[in-house]
Amino acid sequence: MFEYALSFMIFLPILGGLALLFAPVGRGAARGIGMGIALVVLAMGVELFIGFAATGEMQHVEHRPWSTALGISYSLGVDGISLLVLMAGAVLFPLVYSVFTTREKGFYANLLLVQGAMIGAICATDLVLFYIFWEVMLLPVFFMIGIYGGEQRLPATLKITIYTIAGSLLMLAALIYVGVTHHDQFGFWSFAIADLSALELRGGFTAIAFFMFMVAFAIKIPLFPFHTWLPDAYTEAPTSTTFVLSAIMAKIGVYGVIRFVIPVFDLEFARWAMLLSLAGVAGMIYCGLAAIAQQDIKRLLAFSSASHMGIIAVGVFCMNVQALTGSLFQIAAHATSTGVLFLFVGLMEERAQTRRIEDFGGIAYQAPIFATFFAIAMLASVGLPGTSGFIGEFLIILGAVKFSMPIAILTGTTLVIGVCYMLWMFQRVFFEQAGERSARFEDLKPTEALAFLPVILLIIGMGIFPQAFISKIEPAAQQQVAQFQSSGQSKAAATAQATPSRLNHQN
Amino acid sequence: METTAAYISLIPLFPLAGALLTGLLHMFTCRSRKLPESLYATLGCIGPLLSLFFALVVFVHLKGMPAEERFLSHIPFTWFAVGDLQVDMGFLADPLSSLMLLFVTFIGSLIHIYSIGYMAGDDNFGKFFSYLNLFLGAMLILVLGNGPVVMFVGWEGVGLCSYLLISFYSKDRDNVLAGNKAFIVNRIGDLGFVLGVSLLFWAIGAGGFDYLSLQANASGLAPAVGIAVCLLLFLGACGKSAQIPLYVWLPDAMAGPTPVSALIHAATMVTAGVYMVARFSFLYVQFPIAGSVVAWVGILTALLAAIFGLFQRDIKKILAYSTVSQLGYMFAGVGVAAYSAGIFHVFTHAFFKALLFLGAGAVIYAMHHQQDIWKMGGLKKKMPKTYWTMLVGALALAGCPPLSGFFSKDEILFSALAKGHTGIWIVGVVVAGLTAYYTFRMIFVVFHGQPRDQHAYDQAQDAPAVMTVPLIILAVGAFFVGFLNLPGIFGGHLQVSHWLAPSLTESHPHVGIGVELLAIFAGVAAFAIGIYIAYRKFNEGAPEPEYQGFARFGYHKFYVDEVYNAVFVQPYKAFGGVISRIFEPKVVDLPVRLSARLYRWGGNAFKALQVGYVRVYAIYMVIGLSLMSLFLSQSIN
Amino acid sequence: MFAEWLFIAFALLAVLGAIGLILFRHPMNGAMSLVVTMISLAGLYALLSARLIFVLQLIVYAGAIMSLILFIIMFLNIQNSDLPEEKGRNLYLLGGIVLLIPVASLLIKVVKTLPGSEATIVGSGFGGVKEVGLVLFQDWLLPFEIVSLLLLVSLVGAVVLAGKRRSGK
Amino acid sequence: MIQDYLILSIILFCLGILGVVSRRNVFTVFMSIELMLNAANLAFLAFSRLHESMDGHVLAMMVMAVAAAEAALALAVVILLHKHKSKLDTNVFSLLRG
Amino acid sequence: MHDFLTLLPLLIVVAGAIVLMLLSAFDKTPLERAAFVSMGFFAAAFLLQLLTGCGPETLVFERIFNGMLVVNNFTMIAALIIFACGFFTAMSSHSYFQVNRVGILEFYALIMFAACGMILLTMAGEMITAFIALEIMSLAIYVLVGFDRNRLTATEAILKYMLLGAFAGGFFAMGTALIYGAAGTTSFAALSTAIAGGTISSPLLLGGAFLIFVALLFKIAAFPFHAWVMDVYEGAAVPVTGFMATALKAAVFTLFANILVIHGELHQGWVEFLFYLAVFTMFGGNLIAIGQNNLKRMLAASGIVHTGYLLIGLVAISAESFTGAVIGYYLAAYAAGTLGIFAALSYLGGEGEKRTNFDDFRGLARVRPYSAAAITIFLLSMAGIPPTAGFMGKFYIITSAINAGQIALAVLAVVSSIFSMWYYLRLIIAMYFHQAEESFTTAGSPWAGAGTLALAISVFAIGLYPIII
Repeated sequence: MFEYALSFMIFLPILGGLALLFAPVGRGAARGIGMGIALVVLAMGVELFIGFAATGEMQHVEHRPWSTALGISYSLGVDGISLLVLMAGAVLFPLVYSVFTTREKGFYANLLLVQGAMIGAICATDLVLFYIFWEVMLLPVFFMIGIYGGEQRLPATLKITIYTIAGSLLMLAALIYVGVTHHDQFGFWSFAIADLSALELRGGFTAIAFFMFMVAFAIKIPLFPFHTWLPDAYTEAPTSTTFVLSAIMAKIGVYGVIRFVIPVFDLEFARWAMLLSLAGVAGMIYCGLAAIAQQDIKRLLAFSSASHMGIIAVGVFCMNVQALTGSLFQIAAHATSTGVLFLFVGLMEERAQTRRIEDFGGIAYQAPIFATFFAIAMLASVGLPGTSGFIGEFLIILGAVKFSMPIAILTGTTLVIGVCYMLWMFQRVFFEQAGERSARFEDLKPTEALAFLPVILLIIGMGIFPQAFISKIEPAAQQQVAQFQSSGQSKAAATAQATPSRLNHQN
Repeated sequence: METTAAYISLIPLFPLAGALLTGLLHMFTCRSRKLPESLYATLGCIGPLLSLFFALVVFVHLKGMPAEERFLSHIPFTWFAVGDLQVDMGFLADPLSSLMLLFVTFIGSLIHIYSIGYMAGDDNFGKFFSYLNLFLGAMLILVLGNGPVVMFVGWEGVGLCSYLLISFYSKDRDNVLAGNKAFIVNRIGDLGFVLGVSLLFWAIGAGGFDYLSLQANASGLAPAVGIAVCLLLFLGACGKSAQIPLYVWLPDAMAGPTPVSALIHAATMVTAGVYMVARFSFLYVQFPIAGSVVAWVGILTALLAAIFGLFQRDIKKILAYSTVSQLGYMFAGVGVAAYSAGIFHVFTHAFFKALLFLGAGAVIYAMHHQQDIWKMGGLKKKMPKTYWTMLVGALALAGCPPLSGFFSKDEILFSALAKGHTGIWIVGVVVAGLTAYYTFRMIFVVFHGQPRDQHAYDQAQDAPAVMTVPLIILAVGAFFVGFLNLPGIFGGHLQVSHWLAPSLTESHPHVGIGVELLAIFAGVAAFAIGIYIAYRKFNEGAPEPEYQGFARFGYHKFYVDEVYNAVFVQPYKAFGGVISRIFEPKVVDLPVRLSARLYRWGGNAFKALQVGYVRVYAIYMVIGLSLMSLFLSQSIN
Repeated sequence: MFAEWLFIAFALLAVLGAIGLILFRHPMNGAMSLVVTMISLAGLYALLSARLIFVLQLIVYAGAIMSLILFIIMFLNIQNSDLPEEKGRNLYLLGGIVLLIPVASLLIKVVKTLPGSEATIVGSGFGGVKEVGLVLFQDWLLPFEIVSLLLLVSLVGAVVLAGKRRSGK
Repeated sequence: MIQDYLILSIILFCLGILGVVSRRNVFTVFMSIELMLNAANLAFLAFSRLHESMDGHVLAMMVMAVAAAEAALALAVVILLHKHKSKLDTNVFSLLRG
Repeated sequence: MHDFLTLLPLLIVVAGAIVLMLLSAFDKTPLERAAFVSMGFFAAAFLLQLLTGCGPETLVFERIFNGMLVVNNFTMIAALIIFACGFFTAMSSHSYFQVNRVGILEFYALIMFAACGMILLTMAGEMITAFIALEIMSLAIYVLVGFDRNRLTATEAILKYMLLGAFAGGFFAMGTALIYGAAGTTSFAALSTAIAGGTISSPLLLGGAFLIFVALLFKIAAFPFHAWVMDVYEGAAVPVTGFMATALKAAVFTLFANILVIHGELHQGWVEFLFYLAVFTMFGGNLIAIGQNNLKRMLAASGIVHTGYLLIGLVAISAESFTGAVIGYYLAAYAAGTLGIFAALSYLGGEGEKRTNFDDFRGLARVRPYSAAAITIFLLSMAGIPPTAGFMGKFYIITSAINAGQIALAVLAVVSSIFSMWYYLRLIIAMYFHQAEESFTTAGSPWAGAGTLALAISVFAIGLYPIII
């Protein structure tokens, strides 16, 4: 792995996308280019993963000072916490290009842009840099939904954009506050997460800043009750965009909490963990219940995705090694299962020209291969042992038990709730008598089957040999938790004799 | 030694490989052309037979070892390890699991063979065998797993397969609904299981999370936590083994093909709960309260199911309720810490219940998928093999000495009595009578008397050999396996119990011969009374009775399904609808929409202020000016 | 003593003229009353012993600017019909006064804080052409320079806006 | 003594403002602005009398120059307006609004 | 000598103005050439300004101008911005006047005059100089607003702007008078020493500063002195609008800052005042902008919002260690974005500015993808989305605010920029998410397009290389 690998992975797609935007090429060529770039990134991702040393340190670090006056720097790095998220962002993209062949040039360009931006957000270790990528990755989504979306796309677009940008701008204020506080305490400007984690935030505004961060991430994840943009956006967006949103972008929200909020706001985080985990659980149950009432498969999956994100968030808020590792693992697992499910729905829409559940039926007989793949992905998403979904959920529930029994019990109900709507949907769509729309439902073509096969195998492989992944992320999780607990105690002690000067210094 | 240990992890692999093979074959070919059934049959049956063979090897090997260190464990790889949590994908063969292993593989193989005949001509022949193999593999993982988490893999796997097989005829909505019900109810139990396991880990799991280490650390368990763990685990068992309040799925599960009912919903899967409790005997003995909860739930389930069984008209439903009832017995057994008795009943029950189901299957097969006993009758002459084998099974089930059912049931009731659970014993005896009654009601109505449907009767005949041979084998088993655990009073010395002893922590009470005799006598008496009544009522082709009063209530299964539906299912769906249609837009999203509307409103207001008259603009300026002057004039002394 | 009387007289005239400017309907009358104000202001400047400005006030303001205005008014020969009929004028006046009370009070409050020193006798040269000229060309060179720029701009502007534009554009 | 001058200038200033806000006749409004500038001049002179420095005089001259320049331009604008609509009512010109 | 060099850019612009004026006197030169001439002068001034470089030391022209001109880093930044604005305005008006033939030669002369006034304003070290410079600038811009005599809206715009501007000028004069009364002097340096020495009547100073600020707040269209800005922007020709939206604001804000930093005491006295002013300006501007359908009016209103942000910058400056970097950077970023949009409008607007509403630009992206992309970039920059200059500017403003302990103000700024997303996105949505209803064919020279491109690039350049800070 060469030195500027991460920058390369970030800017190859971005530059490729820009080039596509301006180059006069046909859609076929555009798709080819996108595919090629995605494959290159995939290869690099895999190589990075294989070469990744199972320690807690940052790897492939790059550091360039950028705005010296404010200590903003262009610094990248990967550690166990970001590894799997990065994998999700790097590995899954070729699917999109191989499955959806009938898009315009601009669409592929936007896909490339969003991939680069997301990888950037994942790899950034400087808060401002992260923020920049974080904002940038919304724009392609905005255009993809708005230009290529469904009938009701305009309100959906406006909603997701305003909603998300509102959150991120609040975060902007908060992160500047953090940086300024760092300048006050240590006398030099820096937004590097390593420096900021040494902060001792106090005073009235700290809690507000904490919640500004949390709201930004909660909207992206989305956490209850900030999820209301999600159903419309996921439903109206073109399937590949939905895939990007649910499989990767939402995960970056969780990742942001782990990477930035916990180290900086450890005291506040510890103080509010219970409330936050309640929000996560509430979202899980709420969206799970809402899913059962959906008539539209995509919408149902949207709610189920939100529901699972609630679980992942709970794993973070429990803040012990098992739960955290579980969440990190589940991030990848959920990316594979739910992402693939969305792609499958896209295929069904292309074939049957409908998304309404009652229009389908009996597909299992028309398309056994498709049905099998779908079933595997679905079982993974309901967390069946032997699939990728189980490990994460089990670890999260295990950790939740340590954190608080009521939370754990509520978290556990996902085992039941998830199964309910999924089986209900599976029955209507794949079993029973074939509807007239699905009467001659075409099975996966060999190319499609080959495109999906790796992911299906990945789902099973992650379920049977999870240690290959966990061994890489676990040290970082250990370290994170250890830091959190130690610094939490020390700062708690320090708060005990907080000097009044600092208190009134805050405002 | 080492090689034998390695065999253990091979055993589940054979069926799984078979499942994969047949599944892929079917998946890729079913659209284009139909492969010969013989191919699927061979592929499907090799796996179980191989595992049966290796199971025997392992068993023999264990037998050759001294009783204390009779366990073989093999750990292919570490499954996942996070912090203190270390979960190996490891397999353990000790007396308990080896016994389960034996009869699971044995009966599994038989039923595979039987299915060749039963499923002949079905479009999804290959799919069926793939599922059946998958199930067997999962069941073996469940049995062989060396720790709770690995067990959970099999635990959920068998649940999945039971879902797939119950909704096998998935063109018919009701079958699929039955499958969903089974899966969901099982999931409720699994929730308990997972929570229990997690709790167990935080309590004593840090020093290794397999049975042996847990057993070693079990003493360090606080009572509250321990009881919670036991009850949560038992919730899981309730789901899997159809105990109150989660038994409702099992009768519906009869929607699946009959071999499935025989294998999964009678012989093996449903007994997993009992096996699990026995596995955790080292916990349950520590906390007798939890044990007695288990026992009482079990015996009450037995009673309830027996009552329901009295009034069923569907031959498979009758058997299903009897299964639930027998499971209740088993839990009563393990509940009163008579683990070997419970397991032994599992063992015998596997034989005679499988036998009964397969026989019923033969009958249904002969009657062209007619399952209503009130449409049958007098089949004794038409299908003697089926009749005699089923008679053996029925006798065993009813607990007729000296058949297998008698000994195992007697062992349980005796232990209950001996360990002072008199109430449980009394209920048990009553249930024994009921069992005898409804079992022979079925036998008499189906096989004796006059045919009620002449047309079907004329075409009825014994099934082909591929189906009858397994029946006969099972019948022999059902007759004789009881002697494996012959109590001392009959001159035996409880081989099975002694065999199981190393892996169970239980104490055998030493009570007077009188108690033992009393137990035996009561059992026999109950059996006799039950059969006598059944004989009087149904022997000579009684007409279908009209159920009134309590009978009607029982005929409708106390309306439990209806109640569950009204209390859980409907509210759940309604709630979902309310949330997504009303709550989401009107409440959660309200602030967002409201703020947007306010913003627009304010915009229009300010738009209206731009009147376009320059003088008005000047006035705005002056207003601002004067307000600011007010603001400033405070700051001047 | 005499100075006080003069001041009061001029002040009254100035205020009356200003009020007239605001109240007269026809701009012509308003302009005339503004001239009155200007002239009385010139008198006040004289009282403040600002000779040069006194002259300039008379020549530039009362002379040039006001006559220019009057000229334009006549040039457009405005009939009463062209004048806006300002119905709610008194209302606006009232409102304006109300609005202006705080402003005026603030400013008056401000100047009240000055030491109420009596006007001292200043040197004879004070405010003379020569003296002011010296100050102007020594200290205030730059403003003087750029004022020329300002006048240039206004010239060009006047041409652009009102001048006769060549055809073809 | 000086304060009286200043208060007078403030009164004139406010009267000028009053004229601007209360009249619609372009000429009147414009002359009210001139009045405001005059008030400023008076203040300049009064202060320079107070400080006994002649800077105030210069400043007043500058203000006069500015006033002259503005006057020229303003009158040009007035002519322009009169060309478009032969009215001097500021309220007539309210196409741009909302 | 160096003094002369530092003044040279100003002199160049003056010379250019006079040359153009003379050119327009004899009516020989075609309009296009005049445009190039003024572009040339502006470019020369800009480059020279860059070459003379921004030394940190402040340069006071004691000897020649009695300290009434002050040149320092900040004024040089402002000068650079103003020159650039003039350059690009001339560039885009080149195309603009080819499409709608109302151009006159004096136009360019007046632009340069206005630029002179602005430069003087930034450098002014004394009140009355500032007043005169302000008037030079204002008069020139009045004329630029109304130079198209045949359009009634233009005339109306000049009427409104001129009456209110003169009105504000009256306040400035009175304020100067009071300040003169307070200290006996009007030069900033002397005032600073006077405040430091305490030999000053603070109430008079306060009153004077108040009236002067009122005038300045009017010029930068701060709430509640903002009402004129929408009408004037709409009435004026597009290039003029762009010019007054950017250069004027830059100049006046520079003066504002210079006055505020005369002494820390002075600044402290006005912090609270400016706080409320900033808040009202931001939200008032947002509320006005949301209701607009006309693009120019919307941009005017959003300009009000940006005034609010700049006021935050004024709140946050510290008189002791003042570099003006933050305000300068924000002004540059804002100027790039706004000028860009107006440049694009000046060639997309079409004959007689027939396309000025949001709906007129429906489907632009389908027909003219590059123009749409450029406009999108500018809008995003104004909205403060990274990695554009607007984001960095907002970042620095908020940082300075929080650094000055004004956390509440920072949060409010963020909230207001959330509001402002709405109307920026509205145009993007119109351009991208609808089908094209017309072909957006534009006549005229490509210069405006070139300017747009250059500005689009500079938006990113400024954003990615925050050299000024």
